[in-house]
Amino acid sequence: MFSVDKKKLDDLLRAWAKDELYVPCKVGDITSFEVYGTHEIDLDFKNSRVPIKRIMFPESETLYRYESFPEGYKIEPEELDNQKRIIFGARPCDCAGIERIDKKFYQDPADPYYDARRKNTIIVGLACNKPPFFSCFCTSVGLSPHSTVGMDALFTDLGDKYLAESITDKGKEILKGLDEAPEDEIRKAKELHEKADRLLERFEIDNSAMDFDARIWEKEAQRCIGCGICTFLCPSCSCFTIENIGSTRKGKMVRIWETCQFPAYSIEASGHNPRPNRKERVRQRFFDKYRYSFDKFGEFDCVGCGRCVDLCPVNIDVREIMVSVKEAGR
Amino acid sequence: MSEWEPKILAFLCNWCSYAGADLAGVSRIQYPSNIRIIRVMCSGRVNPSFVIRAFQEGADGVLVGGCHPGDCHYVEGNLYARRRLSMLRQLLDFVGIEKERFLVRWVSASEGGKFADVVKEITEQVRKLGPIKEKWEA
Amino acid sequence: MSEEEMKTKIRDLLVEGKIKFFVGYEKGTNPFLARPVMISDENLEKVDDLEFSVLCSNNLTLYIIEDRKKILPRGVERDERPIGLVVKGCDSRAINVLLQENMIKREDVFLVGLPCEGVVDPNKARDVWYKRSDRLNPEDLEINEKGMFVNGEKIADFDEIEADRCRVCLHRNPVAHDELVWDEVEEPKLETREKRYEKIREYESLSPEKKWDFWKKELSKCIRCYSCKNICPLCYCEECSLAKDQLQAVSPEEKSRRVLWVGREVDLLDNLSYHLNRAMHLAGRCIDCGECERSCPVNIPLRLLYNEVEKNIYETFQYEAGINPDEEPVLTTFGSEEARNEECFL
Amino acid sequence: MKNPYLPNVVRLEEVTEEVSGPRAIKNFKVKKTFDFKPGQCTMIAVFGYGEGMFAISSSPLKELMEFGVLKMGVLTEALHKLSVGDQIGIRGPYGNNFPVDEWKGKNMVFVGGGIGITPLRACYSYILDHRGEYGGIDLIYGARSSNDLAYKKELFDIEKRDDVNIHLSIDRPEEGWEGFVGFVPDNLTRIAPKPDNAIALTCGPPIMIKFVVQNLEKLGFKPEQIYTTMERRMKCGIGKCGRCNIGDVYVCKDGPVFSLAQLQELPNEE
Repeated sequence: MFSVDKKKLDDLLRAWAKDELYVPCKVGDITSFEVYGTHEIDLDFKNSRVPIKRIMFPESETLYRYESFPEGYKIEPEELDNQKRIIFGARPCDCAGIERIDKKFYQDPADPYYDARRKNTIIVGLACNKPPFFSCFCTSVGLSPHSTVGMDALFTDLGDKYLAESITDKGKEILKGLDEAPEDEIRKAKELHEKADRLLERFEIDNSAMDFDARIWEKEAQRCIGCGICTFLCPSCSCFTIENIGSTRKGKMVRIWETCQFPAYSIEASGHNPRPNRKERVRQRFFDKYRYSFDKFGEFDCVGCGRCVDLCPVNIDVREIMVSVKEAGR
Repeated sequence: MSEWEPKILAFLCNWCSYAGADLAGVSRIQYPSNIRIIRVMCSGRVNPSFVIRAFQEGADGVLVGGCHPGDCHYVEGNLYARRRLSMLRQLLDFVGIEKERFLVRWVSASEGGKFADVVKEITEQVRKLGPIKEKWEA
Repeated sequence: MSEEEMKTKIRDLLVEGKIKFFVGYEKGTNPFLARPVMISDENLEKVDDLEFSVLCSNNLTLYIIEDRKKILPRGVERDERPIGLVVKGCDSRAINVLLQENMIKREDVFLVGLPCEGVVDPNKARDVWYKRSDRLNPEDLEINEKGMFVNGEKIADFDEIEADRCRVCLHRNPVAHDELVWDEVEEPKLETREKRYEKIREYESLSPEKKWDFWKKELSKCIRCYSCKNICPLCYCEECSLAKDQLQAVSPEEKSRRVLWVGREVDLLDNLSYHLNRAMHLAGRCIDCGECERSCPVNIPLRLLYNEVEKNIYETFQYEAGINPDEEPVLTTFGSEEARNEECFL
Repeated sequence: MKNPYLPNVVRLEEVTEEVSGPRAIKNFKVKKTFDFKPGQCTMIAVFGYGEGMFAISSSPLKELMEFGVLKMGVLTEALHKLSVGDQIGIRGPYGNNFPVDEWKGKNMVFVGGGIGITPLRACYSYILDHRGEYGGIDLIYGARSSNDLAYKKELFDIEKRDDVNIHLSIDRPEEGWEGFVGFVPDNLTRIAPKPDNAIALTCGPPIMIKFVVQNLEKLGFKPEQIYTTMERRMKCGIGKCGRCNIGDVYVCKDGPVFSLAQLQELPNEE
């Protein structure tokens, strides 16, 4: 446990900025993680609009390039991105999202592109003393405003100081040289954490009550416009498509973010689509978040960050639906 | 500008401006070689996404050649094109792709000389503006 | 006709089966937005809590297209009864554009007109709320045409949270309706049109470098989630040539003739190409319902692009989208004098 | 760390047109670049067009790999335009495989429709290479017309064998066709293979599988005896891109071969 005076934070960040350091910055009227020094840092932010998954799993990246030569095609894999990075100020829910994505991308056979970025990135989290959004519900999915899942180190804002806690040895390594935190600061941090927990109202998610053929999916999906914001901005969503860009002579295979809310996501060459309408697609998102990942990994694929609740243009609210699913189940 | 040569992409309508370009060639009229010509059946065939894609791929200027109003082989193709491409030109200008980079000119099959002037006109205008690659990579 | 009479009329239509379902607004869990609700004979009780207020931001005409695109299981007949929906001034112009383009017939819809004096932009209201940043529960928040109140105390007046499009709106009363929820409001004054294009002329006067810097910064934020396309009632193509998020089941030959003019990578130039193409696809059609800009998760000022095209079309052809359903769409016709006009650009 | 997305560039050794016309089927042969088990699939990349998942339709023992492709979309049309000597990319093998070892000694009933023959062919050619270790073989295969029957030459050769009975069928009567006329599920009921110590393996359009499974159960086949391969849109082939799930199971990784018993536990997305 270490203590960092807020006045000395800049020197610490400048030391870390030898590698590529991402900090939360105000860009227009939304917060986004940018390289330290390019934008004005803003540490009493709520949460970034696009989660930190974008740093390790970018919106589009090239997998390999091909070119045809007289003697035949040559395949040239894209060089792996081994740039050392530090992310400072990530919220606990986004870091938990990274841990969810780790589980999917490191499942055998592991994904080399994601692995190169992931193992060269140190994630330093910033606990929420007050839940940022009124739609936050991390305590209802087994996380908390100060959970350290997916993090290498956790900072807690004590007012004039930060309490820094290292979680992994990567965390220990970058916090080397900071002075030890006195007992009272550690106790104060613990109190702040408990206070933050109490501020969040918990509701119970009972995924055994989720019925695949229930009418609720049809009713809730009627409003859905299939825009996919709920999945693009979800810290733990990692679906993608692989597209060929270029001609037969020269081009590349590119991986691009995609969402299960698009019809083209599951349409087959014959034109048959196992998820033809909004109902099946909205249901797929709920089951993937709260049932399938729970059966496979024993934890929800949802981290309760509240983005999908806040930003859905037609207010499809996962909390409201999961509560009424539980009541319907009884 | 050092040795940079503007690259102009031209969509020439098959019945008038393409024939005009032919005539300019046949009668040995000199005109700048920066132009690359794509023959389309009518200026009305030019979809705004062709023009946007041309600029994206690095064309420094785009020229659309069509028949004089009233001479269109398909009677009204150039009239639709004019309305559509006028709006496109102002939209491109709005995002920073200067108006001088995108020209529409009516060149009939017998105006070889006019075709050469049009190519000179757009090449000089674009030369003053500099390569578009600089804008994209800036 | 008062709200109560309107609700009984809607209930009668549903009970008598004259309309397939009714799309209105209801209070949801997001206190800054009245969300769309489909009412059919199964959930008739919802007619009572239909909401007609400043929180009704969504453009409900989108759901006519959504219903049209629904894929029915084998052997199920499509229910051809009309759809009832609430339309504000801007939404009703979308109906006219759909009529002009023969996408719907007038008898396919039963329109409940909602004369409107401006709606709340949920993003703005939320930012005002979060500036207070203490854990208020949504119940004691009240938003009406005077502003935003918490337990009676005003925390923002109306034009701080009003949607930008409403400040420069020209058509407060629905241009197409079968009924009106309350009587018509007074239309905005004529010079509002100049106010409408004020901001755009500002941007037009910038130098090309400044213009490009602005759009470069804005368009690099785009993550290509296509919510601007999916929320737009006029973007109804079976298969969008710009987005490839929905594919038509057609023959292999047709599929292989699809040429992709807009790259699918999420980088500056492909984003620029996507947004410029969409602005051109909305030329002379966009009715400025503002839903694209509202739903954009990274706050790109999309309306600037579409209003620029709208301004140019109005100044060149004196044409306004969605006002007269019998008029030819502007880019699909030409004036007789244009055949003799030698000008290269209009 | 091995890069699972990189294809091996292989040359098309042989291209034979099995079915001509609008629903053409071509059989492509390439050098075997990885070993696989019957029922596994490979992701084929046609440079300039994209990638698609195709069942390997030959026995693993042959030194050339084969896959049958029905012209259905952009990628398959591009594949059909290629000729011998052109190059494609293939990566794999993906998915599970037919549990051929468990099926030793069983009577095999293959029920295929149209392009559904390709995964079956991988299985029955493997079994024909180990003919002694298996019981009776019934091959029921049908298509819209005689022209649409794929691998006709091979099937007529197999018909000459006495240890395999083949029952071909076409949907509508044609002159010069003496076989059964009608849909495959009806042909199956007509032949009525016995369920004891038997395994049924069916592939084809979803509507056909639905009725074949019903008729098999009527004939007394239990769900553990009925196997099929599932069709889904696939992009990565390694359980990452998330789109080919039925319930919490990925068809590209945990499938495509499923027993009816397994399928009945999964949610029924048609």
